[in-house]
Amino acid sequence: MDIVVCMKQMPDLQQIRIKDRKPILENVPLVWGDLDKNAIEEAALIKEKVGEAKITVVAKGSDKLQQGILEPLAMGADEAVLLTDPAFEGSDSMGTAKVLAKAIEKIGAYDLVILGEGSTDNYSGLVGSALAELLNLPEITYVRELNVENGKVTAVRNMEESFEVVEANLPVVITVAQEINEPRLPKFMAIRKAGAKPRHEWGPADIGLSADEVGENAASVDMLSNLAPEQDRKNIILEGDLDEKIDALVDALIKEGVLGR
Amino acid sequence: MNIESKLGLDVFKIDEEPHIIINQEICRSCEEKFCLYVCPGKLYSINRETGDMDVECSGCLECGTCRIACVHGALDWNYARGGFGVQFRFG
Amino acid sequence: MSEILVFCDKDETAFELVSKSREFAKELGATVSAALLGNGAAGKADDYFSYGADRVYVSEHSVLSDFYVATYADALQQIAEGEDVEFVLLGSTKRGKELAGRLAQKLNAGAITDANDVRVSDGNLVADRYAYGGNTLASVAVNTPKKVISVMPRTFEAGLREAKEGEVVNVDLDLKDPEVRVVERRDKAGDEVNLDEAEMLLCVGRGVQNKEDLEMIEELADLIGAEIGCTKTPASDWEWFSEERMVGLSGKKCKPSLYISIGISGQIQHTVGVMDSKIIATINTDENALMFNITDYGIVGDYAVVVPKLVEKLKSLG
Amino acid sequence: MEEEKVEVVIVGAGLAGLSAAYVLAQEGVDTVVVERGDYPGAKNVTGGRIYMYPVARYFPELWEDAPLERHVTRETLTMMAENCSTSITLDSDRFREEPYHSYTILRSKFDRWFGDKVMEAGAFVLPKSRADDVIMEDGRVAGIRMGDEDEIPADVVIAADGVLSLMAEKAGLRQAQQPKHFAVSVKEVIELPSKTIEDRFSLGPNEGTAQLFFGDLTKGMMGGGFLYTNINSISLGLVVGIESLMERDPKIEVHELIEDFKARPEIRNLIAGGEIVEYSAHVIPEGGVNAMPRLYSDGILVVGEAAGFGLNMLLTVRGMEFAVGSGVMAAETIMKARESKDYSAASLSYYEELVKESFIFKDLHSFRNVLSMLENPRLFNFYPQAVCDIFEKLMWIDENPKAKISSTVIREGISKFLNWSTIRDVAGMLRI
Repeated sequence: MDIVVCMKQMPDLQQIRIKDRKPILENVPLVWGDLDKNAIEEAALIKEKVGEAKITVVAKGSDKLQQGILEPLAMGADEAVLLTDPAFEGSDSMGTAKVLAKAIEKIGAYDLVILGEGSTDNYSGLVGSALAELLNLPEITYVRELNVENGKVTAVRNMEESFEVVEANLPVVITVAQEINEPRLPKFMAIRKAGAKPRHEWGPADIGLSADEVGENAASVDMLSNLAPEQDRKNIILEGDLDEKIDALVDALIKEGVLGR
Repeated sequence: MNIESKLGLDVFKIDEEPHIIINQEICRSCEEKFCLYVCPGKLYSINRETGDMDVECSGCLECGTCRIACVHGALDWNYARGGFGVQFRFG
Repeated sequence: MSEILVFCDKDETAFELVSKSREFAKELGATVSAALLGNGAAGKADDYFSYGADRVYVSEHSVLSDFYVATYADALQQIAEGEDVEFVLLGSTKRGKELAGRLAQKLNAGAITDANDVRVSDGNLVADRYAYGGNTLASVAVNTPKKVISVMPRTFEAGLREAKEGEVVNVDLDLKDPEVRVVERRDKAGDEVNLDEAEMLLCVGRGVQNKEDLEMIEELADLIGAEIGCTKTPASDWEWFSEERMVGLSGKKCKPSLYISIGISGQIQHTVGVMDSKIIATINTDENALMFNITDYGIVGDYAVVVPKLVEKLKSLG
Repeated sequence: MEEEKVEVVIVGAGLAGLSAAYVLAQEGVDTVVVERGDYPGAKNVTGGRIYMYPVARYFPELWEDAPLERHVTRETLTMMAENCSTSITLDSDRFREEPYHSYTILRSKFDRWFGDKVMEAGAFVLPKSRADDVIMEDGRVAGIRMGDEDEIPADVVIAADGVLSLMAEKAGLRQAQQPKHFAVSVKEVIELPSKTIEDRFSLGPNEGTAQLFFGDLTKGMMGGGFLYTNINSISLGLVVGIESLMERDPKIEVHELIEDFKARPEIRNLIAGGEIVEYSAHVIPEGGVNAMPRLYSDGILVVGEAAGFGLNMLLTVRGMEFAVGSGVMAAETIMKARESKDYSAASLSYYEELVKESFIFKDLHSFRNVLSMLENPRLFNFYPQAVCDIFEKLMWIDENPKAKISSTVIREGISKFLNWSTIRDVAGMLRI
């Protein structure tokens, strides 16, 4: 079985500082989104279960990806395709889906395409569906349990009102929810050996696209502004011993007219 | 600026597992309780309900002052686990 | 004349969007339509008209009885392509978000999800959505001929209903059988709760570590007449609560007068659902919790100590 | 299985660990650096200045485009009395000549960059990983353990894990630390536009200032303050001996000292309008040669602050140069030991020889008595006050007739400085 996992490097959100309402992204370390790790973990679990499987990671990110990719490779991926060309930068979700689809078509063999239900940074949740459409595949999103057997998947989806149990034939695109698994922490020796696994760097030309068909140039969404929200919360941390804090809180809430009406 | 707000400027990756464990028995026998004022993050406090010493590991700057100052050896002290704890942006 | 097409799998959200679209339509010189798909669709037409739709597209095609994203995307594509539809407004429910990606791809459109606000600017719709995990609020606009925007439920209010006539277009859709089959639907441990309407809301997060502690939290909630909500972990992972009580991006959007967070770190996935609270109070041991950044009154302390004290105090006030 | 092992594992991606790794990697040695932070530098704190002359020779190619902050062209020492202070400033053309004498530095930025260079050189930096113990095999150190499930077996371990060095402790090379051998430093990084810094401190582009303070700011405790200008921030902090802090009566909370320090008019105006962007703390070894652990044992070497290599010379505070130097010396020792594949204590003792012949040990040894001198409380209250008083008398003009300068100085000087305790202090200073 051939499994493709799509991942994206993103800035470590906790490291983003705001200055004059603008986010400072310079020098912010890049990390994998939590859901991306759930995706690779799920692929690794499937491989362990079915035995014969090849996992290829398609990852988008900066030149730091050469380092970062060791983690998914150590978690169980067999091969990696790195989309690090600066031309890919600044793409919107639909553009990302296009690039991923082209890369996956070039990989050729794919029974399962797994990715997170959204990226932890922007959470647009568009890529999985758009990718499924581009690859002309069925999709199962928000998956919290996944079972692959005899060319068929059964999945439990976490929807608002219920858990939906669905089935489909391979190949299929799956987007996973965070509760599907607990990503493993790869051991050192696995990371070390991961360095020897095949890695390919593909630019736009390698996947049959021109530079102006990808990245910011091709973005279908314009960013007009991106500033820290102006918030007018009072940000009062109540001081004193516990009784004083409690008294102050209750007083404040009564004064605000939200308590004891 | 108070110490809580100052710590709020730093990046902390919170681990649910504490990395400093206090031996309350030894701690109770200590008269000086140096930890209460040597900690640059002011993370030690005496629990008013139980009388135990509490430490708020999530704001720990991992300097180790308390480990050195706790001459009675009440602290099972470690750095935060890999990938957790304070992450300095300037240093 | 351009057209704003509204669709949501939840009618109440669709009504909010239809109502608001009336305003957009006035500024853009557009008309407002809605797609009604699946069993019983035809019967809803008058409701949609009463909120301001000029036209509804109706299909009760048999394959639409279950919501499968590709089938619904196909249906909406056929509706949206056949007419002057420039804007497709979807509800940013889970189904709405997956639909947005698939439909946008079919329409060669750009897409925005989880919009918190939408307004008209230069003949286009500009949406606000949180970016960088909530660190920033981005204003974005789609630049393709057709535009797909999914809007968070309860971003807008459904306006007053007015008796109004409209055009019913029964569409004849060419749809395939879904490739993904629903085998079973398991109800979530459900209880009847309407968090979106709650005036007082108390939410618990992963900082509340013992299920037994819910007792004191319930006592507090009872005292102030609050509903109890939660973040993702207590619902999805620990299953302490039904997901009806989950607040945030994949849950409810609430606008209470008072919102009290207990043991909540303040990730955007949750806080997006409470940003519009009048007053936010927070109890958390971690003084660095992001939650304090959006708090009016905060207590740094262990909820297990703070909550009983607060209960005691409130009781003393009678 | 041979491949399940590395040659060298270094605990800690600070200056000592990265310097060792850089040299080893360039020589083709299979080297891994284990770092508990998210990236090299994530846990590293310094006051803020590195002296270039001792370190530039080690990897000259590297320093050229290192992300250092400003080269220091002005040195100021300020003695703070309760309500006044006296400063001595040295502004020398020598500081403006290349190669520059010292640079201010922010370690998170610098060490991350250095970590990348080490990776490029061929070593492997493993972040987000905490070394918890050494692997002991037949009485020798044979690698490290990380948590319960992971380990890195290695020919030799370099403990570069900082001032507390839990690794050296686990390997039995050091005893529990004594408060008197350590100081705690708290520091704020305060952002200001580059131009404001240059105007305020009267600096040219890229020029920086370093200012050390002692006296009233530590409320009679051993220690001092520091201020370094970075490109667009100021590193401001103070250091106090942990023992003095413990012994002080009435008690004082260390984080409050910096608030009082910042409230002084001498500081307040320098940082006005700045935005605090980080608060950090760090323990500094001050025990010198008297508190050094054993530097090596079978299969392990100890470098940098882990080895107690830090020096407070009152006018200058050093540590980073020792870290770089000792890291390189450890690497050289390993290169030599590698020829015969002998990583026994006997073979690794070469490291101690290198250290003893180097500036590290010589400086630590020459200044071995500083600590006892610094324990003298008069240094932090009496002298700063006395100097300020004299200056104030000299400068003060009022309706009364002004005494002649010489008579003021002599009279004040005799009354303040000529007594047994001050003579003892001077005798002590001469021993340094």
